[in-house]
Amino acid sequence: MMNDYLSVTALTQYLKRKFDYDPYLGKIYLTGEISNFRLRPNAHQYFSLKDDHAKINAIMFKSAFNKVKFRPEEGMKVLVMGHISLYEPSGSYQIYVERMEPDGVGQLYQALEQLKQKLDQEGLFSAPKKELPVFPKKIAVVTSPSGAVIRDIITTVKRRFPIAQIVLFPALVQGSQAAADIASRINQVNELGGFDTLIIGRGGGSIEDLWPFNEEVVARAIFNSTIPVISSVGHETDTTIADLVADRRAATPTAAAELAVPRLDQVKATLSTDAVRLVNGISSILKQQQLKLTRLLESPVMRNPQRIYENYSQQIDLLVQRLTSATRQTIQNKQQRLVSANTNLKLTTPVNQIKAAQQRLKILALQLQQNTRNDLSEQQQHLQLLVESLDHLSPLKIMSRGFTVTTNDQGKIINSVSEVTNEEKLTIKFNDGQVIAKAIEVQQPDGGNNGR
Amino acid sequence: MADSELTFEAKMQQLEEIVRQLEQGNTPLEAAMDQFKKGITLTNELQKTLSQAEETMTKMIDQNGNETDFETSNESDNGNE
Amino acid sequence: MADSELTFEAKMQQLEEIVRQLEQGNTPLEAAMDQFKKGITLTNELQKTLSQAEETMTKMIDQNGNETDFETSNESDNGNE
Amino acid sequence: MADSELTFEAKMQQLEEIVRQLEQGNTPLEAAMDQFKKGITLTNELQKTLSQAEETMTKMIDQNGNETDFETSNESDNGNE
Amino acid sequence: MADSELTFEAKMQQLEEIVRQLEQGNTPLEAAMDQFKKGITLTNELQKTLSQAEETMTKMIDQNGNETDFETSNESDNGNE
Amino acid sequence: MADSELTFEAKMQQLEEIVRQLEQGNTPLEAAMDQFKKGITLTNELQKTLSQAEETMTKMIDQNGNETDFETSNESDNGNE
Amino acid sequence: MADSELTFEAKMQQLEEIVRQLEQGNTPLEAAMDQFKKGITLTNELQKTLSQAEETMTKMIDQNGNETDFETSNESDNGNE
Repeated sequence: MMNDYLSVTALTQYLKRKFDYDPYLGKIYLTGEISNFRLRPNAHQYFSLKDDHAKINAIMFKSAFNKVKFRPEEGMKVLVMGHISLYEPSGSYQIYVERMEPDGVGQLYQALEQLKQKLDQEGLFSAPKKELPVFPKKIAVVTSPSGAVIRDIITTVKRRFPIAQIVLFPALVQGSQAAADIASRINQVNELGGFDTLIIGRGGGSIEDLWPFNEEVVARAIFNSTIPVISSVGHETDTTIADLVADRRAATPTAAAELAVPRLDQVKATLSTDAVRLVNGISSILKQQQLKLTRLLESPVMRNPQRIYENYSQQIDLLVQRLTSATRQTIQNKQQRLVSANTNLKLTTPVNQIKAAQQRLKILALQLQQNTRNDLSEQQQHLQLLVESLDHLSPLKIMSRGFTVTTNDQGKIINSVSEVTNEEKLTIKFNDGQVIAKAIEVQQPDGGNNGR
Repeated sequence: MADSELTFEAKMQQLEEIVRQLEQGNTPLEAAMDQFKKGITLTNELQKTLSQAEETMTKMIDQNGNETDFETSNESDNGNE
Repeated sequence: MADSELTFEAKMQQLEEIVRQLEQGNTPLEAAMDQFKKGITLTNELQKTLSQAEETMTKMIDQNGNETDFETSNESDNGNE
Repeated sequence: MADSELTFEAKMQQLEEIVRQLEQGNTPLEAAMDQFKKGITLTNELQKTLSQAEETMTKMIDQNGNETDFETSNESDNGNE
Repeated sequence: MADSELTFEAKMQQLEEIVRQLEQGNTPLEAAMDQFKKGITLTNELQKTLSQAEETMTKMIDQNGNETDFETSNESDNGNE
Repeated sequence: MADSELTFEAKMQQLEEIVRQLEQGNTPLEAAMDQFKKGITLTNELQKTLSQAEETMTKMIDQNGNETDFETSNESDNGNE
Repeated sequence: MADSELTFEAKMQQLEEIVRQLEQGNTPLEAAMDQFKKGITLTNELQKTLSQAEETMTKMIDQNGNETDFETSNESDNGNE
């Protein structure tokens, strides 16, 4: 049941959507009479529009109202453009006014709009703007010689950049001949030449007062100027065609002068600053490079370049140690081998061989002696035996038993009596000597006698 | 001496360009020195130009090209208004 | 003498390269010695260039300073006129 | 004298090769002694090269040091020289 | 004198061959005597060669050592030798 | 004198032969005496050879010993001789 | 004198023959006397030969002995001679 009831908010949101999405209510052109208007400075404006039979609430936001070129008044008939929407908190619909013009001057505006469109199409507005010279020597000013404009410009330029020459080209800035005069002065400035900047301007006034600056002839003069043009027409809210064609637009004459010239003290200060910046820049580069150089010099290898060769030195020491120890080892190995060989050599000394040979020789020598001695003694024995035998057989042995041996003078042994003659001299040998005897008688057993 | 034929503004621009480049700090040393020298020279020239310039009086040129001093007449004009 | 025609940066890079190589430590001794010598020579040249640059800079700043001072005293002169 | 034309590293390698061979221990005595002598000779040459390198280096650093100081305290250094 | 032209190792081998033959014990006396003599001679020659080698080495190391140690403690080292 | 060209061993064999023959005992006296003389002569020669060998050996071993010891205790060895 | 050319053994045989004949006893006295004489002569000669042989041997042995002993106790032996 409850679902059948809408909330007020939901309904209001629904209605607001209806307004917002309606194709006709998005952009409405409306004519009516201002009522309930009370100017709220620098704020949104709330009022109503009405005719004989109806009335609608209107709101104009600050940004849109700032563009309005006239002062709206109670009862004034106006032409507005805007859209319809619903303000939810109050549940009221209203027109949100985006543009508002007074009805009645409508034709003038229409002509202006047409000219704007034409010039725009020709490219007068969008053509590249000329750069203002920063340091102008001569500035032409086209304005009324009696207005505040020229005074403000002179004051400002003198204050800021007194070395710039201001040349005033007096012109009518109001009335039916003003446009032609302004255009001809602009042309004159260009013909004379030698100017760096051109300022055109007039003080504030009604839209009709500013009208000459909306004229085509002025627009073309500005556009054809070879000198950069600063336009300062009316108040900030008044935008004329001259403003659109000019290279720069200034809200006030003072602003125009400020655009036209720099401040000399600032230029001088800039130059001084530039000099300082130059010095700082180069100093910084020098410092940077000095730092880089110092850093390189402080690198370990540059600070302690001996590191380049110290490792080598150590390496060499080590190699020498190894060289020495390897060589020493080699010699020691050889020495060991030699000692071993020498020891073995001494063990094999022929001394033993000599001793053995000596022993053997000694035995042989003994045997030689023994054998020889045996030989000799054997022979000796043999000889002795023979000698003894011979001794036994010795005739002398017989004589020792009393036998004698008788020999004659001739020494012939007398074996028989017959060999003896009487008186014969005989030698009788005894065992222990001999006797010389004379045979006295020879007796033979058979009585024989050896007498001769 | 071609430089002295340049306008104040051109020189000013050169100077600013030089300052800008030097401040970026990546200019080779010799080039930086050259730029520094040039920058200082420009600074001197510009300073000199400014100091030699004199204050001027406002003039007025009418439709016929006649030139008159404006300010004196200006004040009297003001007085007249 | 071809070296002295090299820019400061080129010499700096040579020096950096030398230091880098020497620090890697695998340069043969004789080459390392040559590089070290070259490094020292480069260092001296670079240092000299820097010193001269600094000197030049100081000199120009002095001149500029004088001329700058001239401006300030100049105006007071104008004031007197 | 061909040896003295060899680089430091080449000599170093020769020395290492000699040591390596001797350490294998099967070198005949006379060859070992010859190698030992050659090794010692190489060592002396290498040491000499190193000493010269050191001397050169020290001299260059001194010069450099003097030249560096020259900038900061120019006159006192001149007095010392 | 041909022997002295033999290398240390050749002599060593001769010596070892002599020892080997003598150890077999069937060498005639005079031959054994001769070989023993030769063995002794070889031993002496080898010993002399070794001593000379050692001496040479010591001398060279001393020279080298002196040059190396010269930097650190030259005199005390000489004193010890 | 042809005998002295004989080797020690050959002489030894001769001597042994002589002893052997003499032992058989049937050698005529004069021959035995001759052999005895020859045996004695051989004995002497052999003895002399041995003595010389011994002497030589002793001397050689001493020398060798001395030379070997020379390194370690040279002077004391000389004193003992 | 032809007899002295005979060997010891030949003489010994002669002597034995003489003894044998004399022992037979049938030798006429005169012959026996002669043979006996001859036997005596032979005996003397043989004895002499033997004595000389002994003497020679002794002498040679002495010499040999001396020479043998010479090695061991040279000086004392020399002193005895």
